[in-house]
Amino acid sequence: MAKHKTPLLDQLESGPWPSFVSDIKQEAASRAKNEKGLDYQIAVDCPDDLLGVLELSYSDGETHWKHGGIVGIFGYGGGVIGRYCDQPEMFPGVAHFHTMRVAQPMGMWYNTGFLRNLMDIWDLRGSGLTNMHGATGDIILLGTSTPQLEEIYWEMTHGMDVDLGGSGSNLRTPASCMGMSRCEYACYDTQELCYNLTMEYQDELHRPAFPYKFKFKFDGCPNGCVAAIARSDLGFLGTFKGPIKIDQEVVAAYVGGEIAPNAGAHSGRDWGKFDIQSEVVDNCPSKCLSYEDGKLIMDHKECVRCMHCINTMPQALKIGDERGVSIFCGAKAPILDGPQMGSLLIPFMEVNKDDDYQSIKDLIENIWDWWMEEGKNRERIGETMKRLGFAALANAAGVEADPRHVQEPRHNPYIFWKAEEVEGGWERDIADFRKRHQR
Amino acid sequence: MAKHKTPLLDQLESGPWPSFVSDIKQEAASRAKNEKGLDYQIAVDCPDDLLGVLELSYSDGETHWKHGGIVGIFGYGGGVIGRYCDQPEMFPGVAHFHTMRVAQPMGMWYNTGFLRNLMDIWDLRGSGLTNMHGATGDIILLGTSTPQLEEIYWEMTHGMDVDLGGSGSNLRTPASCMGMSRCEYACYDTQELCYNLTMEYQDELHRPAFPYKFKFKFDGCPNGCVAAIARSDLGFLGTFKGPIKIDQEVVAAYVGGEIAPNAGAHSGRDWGKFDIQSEVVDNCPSKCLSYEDGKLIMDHKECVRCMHCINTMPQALKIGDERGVSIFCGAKAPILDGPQMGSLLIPFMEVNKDDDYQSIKDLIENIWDWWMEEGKNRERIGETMKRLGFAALANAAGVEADPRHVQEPRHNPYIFWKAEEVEGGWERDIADFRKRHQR
Amino acid sequence: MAFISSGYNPDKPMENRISDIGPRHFSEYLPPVIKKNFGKWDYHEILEPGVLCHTAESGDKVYTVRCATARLMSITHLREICDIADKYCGGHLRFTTRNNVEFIVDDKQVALDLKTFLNDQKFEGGSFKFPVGGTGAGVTNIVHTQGWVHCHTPATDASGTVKATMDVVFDDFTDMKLPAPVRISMACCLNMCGAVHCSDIAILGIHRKPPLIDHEYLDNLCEIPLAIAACPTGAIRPSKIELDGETYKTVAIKEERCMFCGNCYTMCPSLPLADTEGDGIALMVGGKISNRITKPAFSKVVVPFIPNEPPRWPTMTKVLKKILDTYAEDANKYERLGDWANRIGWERFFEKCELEFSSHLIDDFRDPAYYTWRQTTQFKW
Amino acid sequence: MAFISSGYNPDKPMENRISDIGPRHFSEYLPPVIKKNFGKWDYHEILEPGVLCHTAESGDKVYTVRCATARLMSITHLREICDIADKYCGGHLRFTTRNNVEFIVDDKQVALDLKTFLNDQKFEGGSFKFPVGGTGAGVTNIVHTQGWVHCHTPATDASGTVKATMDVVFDDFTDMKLPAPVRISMACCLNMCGAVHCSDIAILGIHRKPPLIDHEYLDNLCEIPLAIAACPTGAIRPSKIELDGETYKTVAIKEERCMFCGNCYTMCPSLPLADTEGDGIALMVGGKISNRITKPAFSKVVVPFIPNEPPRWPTMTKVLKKILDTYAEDANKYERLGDWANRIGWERFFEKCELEFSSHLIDDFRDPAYYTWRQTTQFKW
Ligand code: SRM
Ligand code: SRM
Ligand code: SRM
Ligand code: SRM
Ligand code: SF4
Ligand code: SF4
Ligand code: SF4
Ligand code: SF4
Ligand code: SF4
Ligand code: SF4
Ligand code: SF4
Ligand code: SF4
Repeated sequence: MAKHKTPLLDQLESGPWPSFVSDIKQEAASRAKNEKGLDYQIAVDCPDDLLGVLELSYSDGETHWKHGGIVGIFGYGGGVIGRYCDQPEMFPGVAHFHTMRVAQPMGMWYNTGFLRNLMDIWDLRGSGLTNMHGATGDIILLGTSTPQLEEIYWEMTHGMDVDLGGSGSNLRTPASCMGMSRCEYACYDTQELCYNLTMEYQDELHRPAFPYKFKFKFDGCPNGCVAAIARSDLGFLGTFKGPIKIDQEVVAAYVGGEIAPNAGAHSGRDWGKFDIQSEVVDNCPSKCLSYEDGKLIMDHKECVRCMHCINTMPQALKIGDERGVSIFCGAKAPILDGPQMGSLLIPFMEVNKDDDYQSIKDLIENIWDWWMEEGKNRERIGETMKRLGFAALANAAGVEADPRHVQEPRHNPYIFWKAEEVEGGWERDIADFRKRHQR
Repeated sequence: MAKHKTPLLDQLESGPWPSFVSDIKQEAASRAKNEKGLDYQIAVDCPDDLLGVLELSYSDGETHWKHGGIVGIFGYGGGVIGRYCDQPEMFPGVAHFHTMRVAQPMGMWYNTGFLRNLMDIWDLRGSGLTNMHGATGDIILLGTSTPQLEEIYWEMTHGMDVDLGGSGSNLRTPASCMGMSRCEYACYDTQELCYNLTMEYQDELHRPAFPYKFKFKFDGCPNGCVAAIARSDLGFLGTFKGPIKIDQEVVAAYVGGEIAPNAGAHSGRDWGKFDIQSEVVDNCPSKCLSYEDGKLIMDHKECVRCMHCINTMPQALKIGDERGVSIFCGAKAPILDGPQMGSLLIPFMEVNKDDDYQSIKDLIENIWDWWMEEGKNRERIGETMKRLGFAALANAAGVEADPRHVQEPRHNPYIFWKAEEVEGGWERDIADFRKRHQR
Repeated sequence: MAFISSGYNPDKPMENRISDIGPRHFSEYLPPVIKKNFGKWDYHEILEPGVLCHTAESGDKVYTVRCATARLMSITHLREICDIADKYCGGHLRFTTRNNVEFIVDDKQVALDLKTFLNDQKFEGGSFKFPVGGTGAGVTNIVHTQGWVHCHTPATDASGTVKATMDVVFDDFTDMKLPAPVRISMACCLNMCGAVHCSDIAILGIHRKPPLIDHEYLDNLCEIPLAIAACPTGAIRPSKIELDGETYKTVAIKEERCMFCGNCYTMCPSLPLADTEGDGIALMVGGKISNRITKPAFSKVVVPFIPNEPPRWPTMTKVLKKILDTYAEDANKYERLGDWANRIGWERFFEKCELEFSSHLIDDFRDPAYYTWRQTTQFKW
Repeated sequence: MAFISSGYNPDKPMENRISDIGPRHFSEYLPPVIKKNFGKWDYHEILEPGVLCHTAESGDKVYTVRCATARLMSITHLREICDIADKYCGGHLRFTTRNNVEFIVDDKQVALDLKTFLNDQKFEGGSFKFPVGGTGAGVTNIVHTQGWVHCHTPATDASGTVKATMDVVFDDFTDMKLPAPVRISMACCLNMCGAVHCSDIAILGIHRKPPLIDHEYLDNLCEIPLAIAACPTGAIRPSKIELDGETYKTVAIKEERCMFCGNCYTMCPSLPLADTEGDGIALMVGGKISNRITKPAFSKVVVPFIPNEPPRWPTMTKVLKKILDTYAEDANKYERLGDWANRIGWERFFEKCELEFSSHLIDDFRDPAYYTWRQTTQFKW
């Protein structure tokens, strides 16, 4: 028997989509049963109480979680989100109900051993509820009490060789697309770069030293499967320079209908026969394609590498050979100044594992130094950029101005010249001026 | 013999383009000769001194005009720009050298009688130099002395039945394209509307009562020959609703090469045979055209009336029959906030001479009332709009929100709801809240 | 309950402490065929909804079966996933960036059998446990946030709105009949942890009442200057108040300047915004992230407010479904939702989707607002 | 000189005063054929450069010969124009919105003869008086401003830069061989009286040194609060200064915050900016006004500074000509300069026009700057 009546939530058990209500209920039941005979370290019935407090919100339309207090583990300034219920008497099982963010393996590849170990810890010491995964990429362990934080951390680090992720004014848990592990479009090894930088910057990840949070994300190509351009203060998107490689015979197979376009992504509907002219050539944003005499002709130099033709005919077209990353700075959600996407800072940089990605690290550190110097409290780097200008960032990053930095040049002539750029400097004498110009 | 040596300016006498230096010299010579035996009311040699002071600027790279003082004619707060030379001893002829702005007839049509009368006044009482026309549209009489201002005004009003134009924080001299007088694209009578409003608002034009300047411009169609969308606080651009009228036979004549496309505007170069597909159909911004079986098909409803197809085949295509204006608000040059074009406030309004354009006048007065209430000193209405939001203007103008007001809806969810829009209003009690939510 | 120690000694927190070890290296978890062909993939095919086949340059093929999760999942559920991975996939699995699970096998028939098996698993309440789909030109899982389940600032629930939405668009998850992928995201307040600012369709919780001020406690619980600095519109100023003869340092809010962003509440628990009637949902559409054909784009607010209607938010799902269906019917192949709206014009978008346009949808936040107004005679009747 | 009274009595300014009569009604000045066919025009043709033929629905035809002026013109010159209008056009003429003169006749041969006649008239110095052209896909007259001829804030001359430019692009005035019209505008300071903010090519005078401060006179000549309020960057604050033992109220300027807009000088003559070395020209390109094919667009700064080189500004005209020629060669028919640059990408524009890109061209003024940066992987090498 359920601890709380949840008539509203119960309505979310029907319908095809996996029901989180059914799942929480199954966890509540499993804990109540306790087949393994565990000595649960937090309230056995916390899933029931979670349903209870949620049902209350469903009926009064307001959240019942309080502002997080400062809880955490020793020596770290992040990785735990403190959370308290504002009706602890009604729902004692979730009176204290903190979240732990656990560092996910890049690309979110797992074996069942790892997961089962983690589940065992969380069974004993937490709510038995998780998010797989949080929006930043962490494994989210949803709800435990303050005393369990250190215990869980200890067991994770000692037993599982895994650490907490980020929160607070820290580097946040970096995330990457699956990249080379299963994707033909990957222009660099997103997972390895993500891992390497995560390890390099463990200190920044765990100990708040920044004006505000800072996120890295790694997309292997312009398709953007981990949304780096929208969701990371520094976004790494794979790109390439050489010409797209075209196998004309396979193009012909697409045109002939032997291979489904876009790997079959549109097969749920009859879109008619594949028409390379309207589907590929006409859609090319740089208009650098033509299809003549059964050949796909590409003016490679004009291609902006949008991926469309490749996505549409993946068996015929392959990314170019000279590969690297474009680096974008400043993406963030709207608060305070309105939404921002990352702005292109580095059109192309090699991703060089052999020197331990030194040039990328130099860049990152230059950027951080600047932001830590110039950024205000709770100011994302995107906001610092807006406030001080793109050129200030580029300059700090050691990057020369490039037309690729802009979609178009400035519309206003409000240029902040510096004294040293102006012949004769700024020192002038009004008396001298008045000799030439009477009042 | 020239009064001042002007070796630099002399170099501007060569080359094909009409030389203003040669012209000023010819005026200087004509005044020196004084064939008509005039008793010049300002320095005879002021054109020489103008060349002299200009030569000085050409050699030292700085202007020699001082900040304008407040000069003008009795009862008017505009129409005269005071101007003094900062080297009056060197150039006494232009020591005082004020500009008068004279109201041009709409469309800048003249007969020689009018011009000759004006020239006679200006010969006697001014520098003999003009601008035909100023960037706002006035006839500019360039340079006279303070005592002559009232005399010139008297002679203009009494002898020529013409008034001064605007300057200062006034309505500025409205201007229109030639419109119906010689253009087949005119969707309304720009000149008549411009004239009517100019007359209606003479008081606003001559007596400063606004926060800053305010400009009207009237384009007969979206081609924008008087630049209303870029250069007027309230811009009236002709538009139409009905379908574009197509004469398929004449289309065929264009396709057949019998008529030069775009009225022959490209005839200086061999662009090859007219290709209706690539030149018209493919260029249509709304992609609502196709050319099939020798017929130009238009999905009228989707047309955005960009004028391209009409401009290209003016003998075959004619503007639709239900005609009126779109009204744009807020254009201005960059100072202070950066450049602005007019933003669409009224997608369509009839231009009705029969009721003396009453609906247009109501709109204008609503807008002015709002701006005079809300605008700060020296704040153009475009800046007031930016500061208070487009909806505030639309509301004051009595205009309902319309998707045509935006290029796209807002990117940020920062909506300023009002208390009365929110169920239960804003009055709430913290004690009440705390009953449901403990601290 | 008896406290079970992990070995951690609270008196000597540094003793034997392990820290800064980061995540596990992903290579430990790659299935052998993935490891072998790492970085050497040649092309992929979507065999049927939810089933991908990747072919390596070596000729090896690997089959992926993708299925949904509710993201909020119990360890019981996760263990069941592990059981499946052990049975079918040699103990390997992965999660996608949109909270789906991927089971990887190297035989096509096994993949298809697995799909059937997954689609057969149901929760007691009747919903699918592991519905297969989420590939190609369809709707995939919703990136979302905590909502009433675990956060202090939400204006709506996350898990519930997601469940309600996915139930309604379920056939677009299991089939690939849209013109292009449609990415739905959900965030329960303007902090936008779901990063809904670049989504085809975004469900966003919004407040509409200015913060309550808990004067008596404010100065104890908050740094007043931080709360003031937090307000993007400068609506907050320091103030004092008398209550029962005592003077409290507090803040005052110019309510007509408030746009309910909640940033002050983030800094100060004595400024709560939540309100049954005030809170609800805004819908945004037309954002995207990929650089394919067109550039990444922001989502735009097209419905400023829909009341919270738990547990199923019927008005919201109805509007959302109407938008999705209209897009599906009207857009060109490969055309993302926002590109479609841009092509037909937003005036047409509102007309076709039968949405009301109101002044709330016209940007009025700072200078960039101007760039969303219309500075051309080009528009449609 | 003896003062000649108009009749005005300075002691009784209101006596017999006429005011608020506005302009003359245009209909007084329309040539008869124009009046007859007013609002009933059917179509037009450009017979040759500078010669238009408009056909009315009635079948009437009217021929227009368009010729340039320097805009700054003497009454001697204007009287000559009147003589021509009397001789050829029954005393009618008009000016265009870009300072050309149009002579209207109703016979084609007369129009062609008139063109020949106009092209034959020269100033003593050798330049054309009335060169015919300015129609169709070419360069027409330059909208411009006062410059050193008559204004207090210019950073360059207007008439001189215009003359120098038009001499260099003269064949594009007399011929129609460009892909589309190219509108060049000129303004001598950031007030932009030439409204150069929406021109295919804009010549703009700019200052680069912060205002001098004439401390001793400032408080007498200016309203200090107005000067302070005028500064868009908030660089100015009130201040005091001791000079020879006397204290003056004045202002102080944070020079590194100044972007040389001159708005403070507009409010206060004691803050002059002009400087031989500091002043010069910025070139902007890619704006447009018409709604044809694409929307109206702002001009963009592509050359941040070129020194003043009177009398002929050779560097400026060389750069401008290079841009124009590159456009002419590379653009599609009907494609305006900015549309061409947008299509090929601004990175290509700089490359093809052999212009240097520098950080000065990256917008850094307020929030909208962000929208000009690049938020996509789409760019060209
Ligand atoms: C598994 C995953 C990456 C990961 O590391 O987890 C992934 C996998 C693939 N993506 Fe993706 N994408 C994944 C999230 C994304 C995202 C991120 C997001 O939605 O938050 C995007 C950006 C979405 C956007 O633009 O708003 C994304 C935009 C694309 C695109 C561009 C689609 C477009 O039309 O704009 C492609 C190209 C394509 O579909 O042909 C693509 C192509 C692919 C390919 C074909 C790559 C490959 O060769 O294997 C993969 C299978 C596609 C499929 O499902 O049909 N992937 N892909 C993610 C699956 C999420 C899910 O469970 O549904
Ligand atoms: C006479 C004048 C109007 C007036 O009231 O004075 C005028 C007259 C005509 N314009 Fe214009 N335009 C005139 C200034 C403009 C302006 C304003 C400006 O440049 O400041 C514009 C906007 C320019 C811009 O977009 O930046 C303008 C943009 C157009 C267009 C659109 C061209 C385009 O490709 O975008 C057309 C359509 C066309 O050319 O076919 C047009 C078409 C015309 C037509 C064909 C209208 C007609 O049917 O008679 C006239 C002859 C065109 C020609 O010269 O080839 N007119 N026209 C102006 C002549 C100025 C001059 O002396 O050169
Ligand atoms: C857990 C998570 C949502 C989820 O359900 O997945 C989350 C949850 C919270 N976010 Fe977030 N954010 C999460 C990803 C994001 C993202 C998405 C991303 O990283 O890709 C964003 C938008 C992108 C960005 O960074 O701008 C995001 C933008 C915010 C903001 C706004 C920051 C801004 O600069 O605009 C806040 C407010 C703050 O920092 O005070 C915030 C604050 C919060 C807090 C800590 C609010 C609070 O003070 O209690 C939430 C805690 C909820 C809880 O009870 O656990 N969260 N937050 C995500 C982290 C999981 C993980 O580590 O994997
Ligand atoms: C004469 C004229 C330039 C020309 O050579 O044609 C002109 C000349 C001056 N303008 Fe202008 N403006 C002239 C058209 C414009 C235009 C173009 C237009 O109207 O289409 C603009 C840009 C459009 C706009 O209104 O934004 C323009 C934007 C300015 C500004 C900036 C206003 C702003 O809000 O950004 C100023 C500064 C000011 O008002 O203090 C200004 C100020 C001035 C002053 C009065 C500067 C001053 O205080 O002395 C100039 C007097 C020059 C002189 O010595 O006579 N002038 N001014 C134009 C008026 C002639 C006429 O009446 O026909
Ligand atoms: S971002 Fe590119 S490389 Fe990474 S998974 Fe997506 S398509 Fe593959
Ligand atoms: S990648 Fe994009 S831009 Fe390049 S050729 Fe293909 S479709 Fe065109
Ligand atoms: S704006 Fe239109 S109506 Fe007016 S002259 Fe130009 S083309 Fe003709
Ligand atoms: S006017 Fe413009 S939008 Fe309309 S059909 Fe013609 S080209 Fe297309
Ligand atoms: S979006 Fe807002 S309410 Fe939702 S989890 Fe993030 S901070 Fe909490
Ligand atoms: S909710 Fe936002 S706008 Fe309102 S007072 Fe708080 S910080 Fe300011
Ligand atoms: S642009 Fe500046 S300098 Fe030139 S006339 Fe206008 S106000 Fe004077
Ligand atoms: S020139 Fe402009 S930016 Fe510089 S101090 Fe004056 S007003 Fe301010």
